[in-house]
Amino acid sequence: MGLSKEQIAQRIAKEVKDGYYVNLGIGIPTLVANYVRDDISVEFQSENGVLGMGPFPFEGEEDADIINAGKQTITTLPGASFFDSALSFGMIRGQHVDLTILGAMEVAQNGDIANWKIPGKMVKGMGGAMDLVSSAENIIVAMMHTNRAGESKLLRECSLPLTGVGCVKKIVTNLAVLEVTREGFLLLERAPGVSVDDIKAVTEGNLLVSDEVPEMQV
Amino acid sequence: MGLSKEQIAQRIAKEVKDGYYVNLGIGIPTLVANYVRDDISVEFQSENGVLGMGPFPFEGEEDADIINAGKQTITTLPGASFFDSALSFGMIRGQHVDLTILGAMEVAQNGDIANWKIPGKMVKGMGGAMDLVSSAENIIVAMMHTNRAGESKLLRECSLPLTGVGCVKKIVTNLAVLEVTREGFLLLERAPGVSVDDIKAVTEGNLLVSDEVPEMQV
Amino acid sequence: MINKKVKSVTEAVNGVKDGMTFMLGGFGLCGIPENCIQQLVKLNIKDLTCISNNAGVDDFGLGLLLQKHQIRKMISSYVGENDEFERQMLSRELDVELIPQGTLAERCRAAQAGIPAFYTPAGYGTEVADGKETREFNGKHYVLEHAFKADFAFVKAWKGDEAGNIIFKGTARNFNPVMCGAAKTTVVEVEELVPAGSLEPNQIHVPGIFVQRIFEGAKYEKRIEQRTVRKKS
Amino acid sequence: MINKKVKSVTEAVNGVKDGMTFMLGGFGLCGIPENCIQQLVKLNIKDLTCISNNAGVDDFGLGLLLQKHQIRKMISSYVGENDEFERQMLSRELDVELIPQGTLAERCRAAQAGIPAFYTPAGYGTEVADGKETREFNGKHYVLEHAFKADFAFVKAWKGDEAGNIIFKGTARNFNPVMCGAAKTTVVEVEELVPAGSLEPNQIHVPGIFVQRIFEGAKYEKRIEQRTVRKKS
Repeated sequence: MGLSKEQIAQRIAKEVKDGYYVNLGIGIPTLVANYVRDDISVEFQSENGVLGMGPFPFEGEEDADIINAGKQTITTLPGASFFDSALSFGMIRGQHVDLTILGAMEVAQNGDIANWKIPGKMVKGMGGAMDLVSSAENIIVAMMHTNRAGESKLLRECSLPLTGVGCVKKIVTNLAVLEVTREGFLLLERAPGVSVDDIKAVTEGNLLVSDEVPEMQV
Repeated sequence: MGLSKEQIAQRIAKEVKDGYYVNLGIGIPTLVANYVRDDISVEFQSENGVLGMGPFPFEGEEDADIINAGKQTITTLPGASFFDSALSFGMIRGQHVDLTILGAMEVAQNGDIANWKIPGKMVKGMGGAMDLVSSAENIIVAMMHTNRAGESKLLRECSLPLTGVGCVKKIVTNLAVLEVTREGFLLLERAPGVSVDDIKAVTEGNLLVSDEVPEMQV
Repeated sequence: MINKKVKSVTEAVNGVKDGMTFMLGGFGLCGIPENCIQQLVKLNIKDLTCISNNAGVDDFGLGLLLQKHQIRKMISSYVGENDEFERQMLSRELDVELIPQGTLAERCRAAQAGIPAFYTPAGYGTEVADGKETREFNGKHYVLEHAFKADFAFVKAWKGDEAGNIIFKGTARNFNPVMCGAAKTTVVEVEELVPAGSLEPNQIHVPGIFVQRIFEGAKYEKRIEQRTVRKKS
Repeated sequence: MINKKVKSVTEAVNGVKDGMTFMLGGFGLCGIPENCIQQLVKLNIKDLTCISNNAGVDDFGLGLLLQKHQIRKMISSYVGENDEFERQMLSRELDVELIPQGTLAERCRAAQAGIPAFYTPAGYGTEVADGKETREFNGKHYVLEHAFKADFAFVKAWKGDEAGNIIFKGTARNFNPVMCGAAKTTVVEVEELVPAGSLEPNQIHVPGIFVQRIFEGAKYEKRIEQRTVRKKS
């Protein structure tokens, strides 16, 4: 039901504005780059030390020394630059990156996010996620509305260890676009063919619904 | 009486060892570069952002963009590098510079130094001196033994506002070479023709004198 | 590529107001934003707080702003070589805060990098530490220092591209890189502005993300304070 | 010029001992000190603490040290892509401290720059901040983090000169520059070692003062972890 991962990325791409520097997390967020309007100027930052990332290289042109934070071979566009990890996180911590898009296991209605650790399971680490969520003024979470067990990932309180507190501003799931407000998740848009009741049914956290909730344009 | 400024510099030059990175303050310390043995490898750092300074440029070859911390036009040697002020003071604070040579108005027998401010007079500022003296493990002060009024500059306690506390290791004046020890100024060498009594007479701080104090070789 | 190019110095300093705090790059007269300073003089804005390692000389650099009494407070490490500065300071027309040079650089860098505060040994046991928190780490004493806050940073670079990427030459680099992104708006003037893609991505000293406006400055004087030379023998 | 060149990797890692703490540059397998790692494997020193953003893969990078159980503790931000690592971690043979990537970088930089401690927002309100001092600045919460201490830093650069000056290529730069001078001894391996004076002084990424030993490494494999390409259309 609802959007595909590509469609989630497509919807999030609309949040990317002219002049934005954007950090994309691994997974759905990486796909966002494919859908950004080409009449606006945007630069993608990867925390391992590159600004101005372009598309993947053509076969045979990949360079082991030029990768993104997902360790994928990449290319750069005119105006790109390389830098060290301290400067890279200076960009992030210093709020020079305008928008951070990342995945999550859970988001709480106060904006808390959990996306790095499941107790009892192998923990791979937080990478740059804690720096990103504690610093960015504009954070969008891209995720499925429910986990594999069908349980809501939009909660009153996160049950998993936190990545950051009160930081998420917006969430785009396969079912809905939601804003984190003081009173809870404000439902902004429904995925095509998805009803408000469908969304209510899988949203554990407080859901604020206005009289009319428009359908997403994707 | 005693050494000229050039001779003080010459004596200090003997403290510069093979493989040292050295920061030279303005005044007598600047002259030290002229007297370092040419069979050892030494690099001079200037805190405004250059490592590997060479001699002054030939007439007509000076470059407004290449100066030292005294704002003098300089040249660089093979292996030189330029960097920003944060990295430069990272070198200093991180104790990567092996030796700091600077002037002083007063030195106390516990190693305190005052060299930046005379209350009531125009204060020009400490520049990089406070960073240098609080960080360097090896600090040599180059100065005249007395001030213009003939008063000792080697004191029990500094009377002027401090630049740093307990940091000076060695002092070379026109009259003597002294080491700062727990008990006071240990007289290591006398300037040619200067007696121990001459030095005692103008040293207000506690002076430790062994049976035989050799004459400086300059 | 996000284009940061502005057409003129007028556009570059747009938004400056009385009472603002500015950062200005340069060490002595080396690497100072000559064009921006001249424009600030022209605009005659007042009550400025200037964070700059030095204060120029009587007739150049920040000295030009001092002459017109535009500066209310200087935050610097060394302010010699300027008679008018001395006069205003002694007559208390001008407020002066002297801080260690490394602390000045690191407080800029902290502002750039989102570090609100850090510990440094500089100034411990001196009047610079008066009223500040001190703390011992591994048997050594340190002073807590905070990131600067500023409205504009005026920076001078050698070359830059339209994406705001910049490169410095020699010791004209000094405080300029650490001031980029350390203020709400960073304005960079360069001797040569080139199209994006002209600079080698590995050699960029400051990426354009830290820069809001960039322009090619005119008529650089690049005055030398202490011309020191030796004779060819 | 102070010459930092050593003849071989053997000489370069001279002094490494059981129980030491090492910093190792690289992000994933990009920009890792391949030659030094192989030498550490060969020397079979044990009980190592390794500060490195990642832990290699099973048969390359730090994975080689893990295979031989040489590492007692890893301090990293992300340790996926390594089955042996997972096995040792779950069986508690290996101690793992996970810290935010930006904090890892800044703790290296702090060690390099003589900053004993600094405040960062990363990890506030999470288990990363457990037992650490937290503090509010301007209404935002921060965690106090300390400079690392390490015995050796192993760094991989692209080009270097005999004075120890180094230059990096692409994203192989990553943690390498901030680890230089952050340990008691910094060892740099480069793909190409040139005489002092061959590198442009304005383009040096890390000045030789932060480097104790430099050598030209052999047979770089530079393995790609995620070869991602598109077809020419």
